[in-house]
Amino acid sequence: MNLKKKHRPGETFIQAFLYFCGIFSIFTTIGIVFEIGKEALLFFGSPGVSLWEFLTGTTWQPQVGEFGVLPLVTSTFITTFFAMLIAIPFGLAIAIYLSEYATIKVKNTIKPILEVLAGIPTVVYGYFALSFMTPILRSIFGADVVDIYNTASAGLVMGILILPLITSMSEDALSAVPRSLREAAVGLGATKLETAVKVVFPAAISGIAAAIIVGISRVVGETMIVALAAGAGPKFTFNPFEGAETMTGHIVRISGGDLSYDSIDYNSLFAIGILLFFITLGLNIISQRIVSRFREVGE
Amino acid sequence: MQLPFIYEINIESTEMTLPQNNSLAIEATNLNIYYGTFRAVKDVSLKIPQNKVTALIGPSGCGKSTLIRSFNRMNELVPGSHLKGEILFRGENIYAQTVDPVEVRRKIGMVFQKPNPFPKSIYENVAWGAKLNGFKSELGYPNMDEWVEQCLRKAALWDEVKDKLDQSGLSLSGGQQQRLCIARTIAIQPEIILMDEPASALDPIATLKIEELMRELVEEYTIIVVTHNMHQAARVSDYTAFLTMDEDRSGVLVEYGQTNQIFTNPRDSRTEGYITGRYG
Amino acid sequence: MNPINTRETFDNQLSHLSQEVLSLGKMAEIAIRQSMQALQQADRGIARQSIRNDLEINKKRYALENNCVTLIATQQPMGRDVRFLTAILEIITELERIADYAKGVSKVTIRMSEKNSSITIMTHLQEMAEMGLSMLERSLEAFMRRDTESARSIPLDDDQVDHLYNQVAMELTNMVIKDPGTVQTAQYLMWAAHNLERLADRVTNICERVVYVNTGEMLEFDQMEDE
Amino acid sequence: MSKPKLKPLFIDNLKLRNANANRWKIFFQVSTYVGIIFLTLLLLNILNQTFGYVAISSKVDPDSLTKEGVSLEQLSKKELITIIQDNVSAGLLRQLQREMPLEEKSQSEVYDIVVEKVFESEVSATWTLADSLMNKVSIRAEAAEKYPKADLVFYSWVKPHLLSNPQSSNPLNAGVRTAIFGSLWIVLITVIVAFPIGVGSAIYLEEYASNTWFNRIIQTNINNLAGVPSIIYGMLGLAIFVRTLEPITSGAIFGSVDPTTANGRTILSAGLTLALLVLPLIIINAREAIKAVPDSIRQASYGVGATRWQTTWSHVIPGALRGILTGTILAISRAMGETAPLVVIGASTYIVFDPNNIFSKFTVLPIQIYQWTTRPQPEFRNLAAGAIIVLMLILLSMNAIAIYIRNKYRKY
Repeated sequence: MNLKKKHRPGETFIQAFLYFCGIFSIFTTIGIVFEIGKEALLFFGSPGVSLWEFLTGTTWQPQVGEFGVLPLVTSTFITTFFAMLIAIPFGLAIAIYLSEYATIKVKNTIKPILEVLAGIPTVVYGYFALSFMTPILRSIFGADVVDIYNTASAGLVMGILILPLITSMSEDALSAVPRSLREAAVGLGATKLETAVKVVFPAAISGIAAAIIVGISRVVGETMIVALAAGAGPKFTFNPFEGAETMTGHIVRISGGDLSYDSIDYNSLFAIGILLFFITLGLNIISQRIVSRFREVGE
Repeated sequence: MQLPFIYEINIESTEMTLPQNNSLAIEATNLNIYYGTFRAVKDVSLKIPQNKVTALIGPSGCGKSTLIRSFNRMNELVPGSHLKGEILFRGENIYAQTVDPVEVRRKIGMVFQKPNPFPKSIYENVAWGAKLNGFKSELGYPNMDEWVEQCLRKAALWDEVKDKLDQSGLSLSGGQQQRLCIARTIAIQPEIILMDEPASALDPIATLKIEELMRELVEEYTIIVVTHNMHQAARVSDYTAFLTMDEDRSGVLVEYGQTNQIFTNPRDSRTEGYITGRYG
Repeated sequence: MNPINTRETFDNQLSHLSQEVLSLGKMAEIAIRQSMQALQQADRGIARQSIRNDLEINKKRYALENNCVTLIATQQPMGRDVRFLTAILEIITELERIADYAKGVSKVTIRMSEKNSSITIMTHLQEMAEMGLSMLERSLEAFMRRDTESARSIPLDDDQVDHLYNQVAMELTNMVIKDPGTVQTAQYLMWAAHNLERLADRVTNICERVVYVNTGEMLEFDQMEDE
Repeated sequence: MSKPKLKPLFIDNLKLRNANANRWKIFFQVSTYVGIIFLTLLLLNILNQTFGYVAISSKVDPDSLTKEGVSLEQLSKKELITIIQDNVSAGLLRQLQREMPLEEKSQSEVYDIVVEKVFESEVSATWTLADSLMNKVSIRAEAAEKYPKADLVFYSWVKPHLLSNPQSSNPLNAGVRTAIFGSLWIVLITVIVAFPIGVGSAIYLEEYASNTWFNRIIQTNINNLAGVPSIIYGMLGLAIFVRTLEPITSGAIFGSVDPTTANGRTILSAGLTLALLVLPLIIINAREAIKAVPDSIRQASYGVGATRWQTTWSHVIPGALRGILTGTILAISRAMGETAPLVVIGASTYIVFDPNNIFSKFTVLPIQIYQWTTRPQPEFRNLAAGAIIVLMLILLSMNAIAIYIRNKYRKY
């Protein structure tokens, strides 16, 4: 009998191909960091541009050489704030309702509805913000107070956009809390609310925190809703009823037009892009850390 | 010279005596418990005495867990379960419309199969339920610290944890966790403690510790314990109820009596078959 | 650091049981003393009392046996505990038989008093009784103290009892040779002596059990002596 | 025990606690319904914009051209062509004939030309569905007053024309045909590129990779890529495919340059960009599916002497196929709905010709919606709502296919 190793060229070839597929995603990351970073570096290397001015300047007017990213950041912050204003209370309440109160039948009805909500393209949400949310805000607060394009409307609709995400991640975290813990609380004479809020919720807190952070990251990177509803033109304002451009909104508006390569405008987009990339990457890494620590405790 | 009979014969009598009506903790009458259309427990009537350990034994799926969970309305948490019949606690049917299940569970505490301490500190684990249920420290009553200590002592855990009350309850060993769960239960001052296979997840030594603890607690509380381990029932209980499945897989009560009688001289051939390991 | 003796309840039950065994032993001991007193004083009243007391001893023995069975059935004794409980089943049987010998002696007293036989030789008989009782007391003490050494040494005294028994037999033979009319008395006394000799044998059995409980060895002292 | 045993004091607080519990339960429940209401509102809003009264004014009154009460739609192609020849200038007619002889066009295309060139119909005003249903009378009055010449018709913006017509500056004629073809071309490229690489990567990670630091980095990296905003992928596509690889993506080195464009803003660039975007999703879904194949099956296969690849090919992939396909379809529907990255890499917004190869310029459905929504004229917003319905129907049917596959294939 021959137990010697056989040569299997087919196997080796396939293995090599699979290995290439495996590391392909690394190329994507390198591509993002290298290509976008390269353009961003060109931007920072341009005369009259400094990193400090970029991070602290309150005017973004490429025509006159003012490259302060703060107006874009503040409006991103305002939209995120409004999104969370909707998504956190409603998302968590729905998650608690689904995991603690709802019967299986109700749960099996609502979850697909949320999935449908999650599958709708964001451009549709943008349309919704512009044609529904903004008129409502204007009729509530007055048309002279609320601009046609405003960050509040975009933010609120982004809240609806990430509602399914936060709900389903939080619901997963809540459902992962062992039944025995609920029984322990109920067995001690806790009401359903006390069990849900004082025992189950704290036990799932890291999963919920991760859900919220992922939600924030998603909102920060969301483009079409702000592009349609938040307004054009960077504006350093904290008034949510004024129009102001977010980082993503600016990128998509400028790059959608005719833009000549190797201009400072073109490069400046990449500076915003790399900032956006690092913000969302940081948020995602934090949320993954939280989740992996949660798993360790859970086991 | 007279024969001085200084030594009394105080060996327990083997006569079968069932609990008397004036010292009952719980009385179940014609209990039927259903999960949807499936009848898990069929026509069980049981009188459980105060300050005794009563064990429910029987093969898997005989409805003993369902039965014990019905004693503090925990079975209601299972969707689709409902119950016919009565369970009297202090003369009141706990399934009456006017009764609040939360109040029932506060009076009839429960310890579960797997130790399930809250992911909180040892101290918080004991204090949480008491705080929830309106524990108040006034002059002449213990304050929370004293009460936690008292409960941990009763659960024979104090000496092991007194220096680390602020550590997580999950840092304890399995047996210690289960005793912490017992301390947590007695902290709300229940009258009855239900134990659903309290030692099945523990090693033999930890198991024996829990059993020993049950013998001590029974002086103050009534204990009802479900166990698939009939030796445990034999060791620990005063009364034993043997349940089995009838032909449509519903749980029925076969025999109920004093433990030594059940284990040395069962009246029913099914009980005999089960305890001698010749079942089915 | 073991805050709970995990089998405290069982241990309490076991020590209670051994106390009861001791008390049964005391009852047997008293029965022997009573019957010897009756024999010595030819007191039929005491003898009858002693016979009635035997019923109590039997009752207690059955209660203890039942207790042992319950503990075996419910407590799953292992190792030393199971040896202890099965040994107790043996020991209480031996003690009950010892009490039966007391009954035998008491019956002798009653028969003799019916015949109005006078008793002439009591010294060695009394010595036998004392010897046997001493062995019984020491064996029970060895049982309570789990004293293997003394349990091994006590059966050696059986030789002395046997020796006294032979002496009594010789004396009774001489008595009958001197006065053939005493043959019935001699028969009775021989019976009493036989009972006392058997008592010592029973004590030997108890000692075997004590050794068994402590060491797990099953030995037969009698046969060792015979070799 | 050193301390004396004291009995604790419990205050009966149950009523309060129960009241609290009920209040919050209602809050949780109401929140859930609010979530559902959001979805309903979103759909209703779109329907509200898609249907409703429209005031259409025409330079030539359509009634003057119809004979004996036969409506224009019922006329044959020949009759319609006659109308065109009678009513448009000779220059315009020549131009129309140059594109494609009128005789070769279909009846509906000819009809459109009649509407556009002969009547020069325009939308004067639109009303929402809700308005149209509830305030019929006042709308009639308003239309009669403000647009006395216009016809008030109840109009559906979703209509066969919307699917069959290309882009047009007249909302009455504008359609999404080019956009749908653009979406299909792009998705085709996305699948061809992302599916093998994604599944291969998943197989590598689940079946081949050992737990080394490098493989852990790959895994973390994939999870992070899934969270990168889509617009970043757009910028990556812009920098790499559109600019750096322009000779390839524009088709220049293949000699197949589209005369209307000489840059890399082509279907190929868009497809590759979206492939990068959905790759992490495909990998993650495929990994889950592969993970769900029980280990016992692999062991059984190894046990009869199969190699690793034989095991993977004959047992693991068939077992995971269900999940892999479902995940891929969901990833495709994500790609079909993406807008931002394609705007960034420079999708053309006004294209009237169907794309015919991978080096064509392109537009896609979501971009069409985006563009129409940003138009100042309100009627384009109604058109966008109609396009949204088309897009949502496409995505819903893809989801239905995914569900069908999920149910059809056997499961381990």
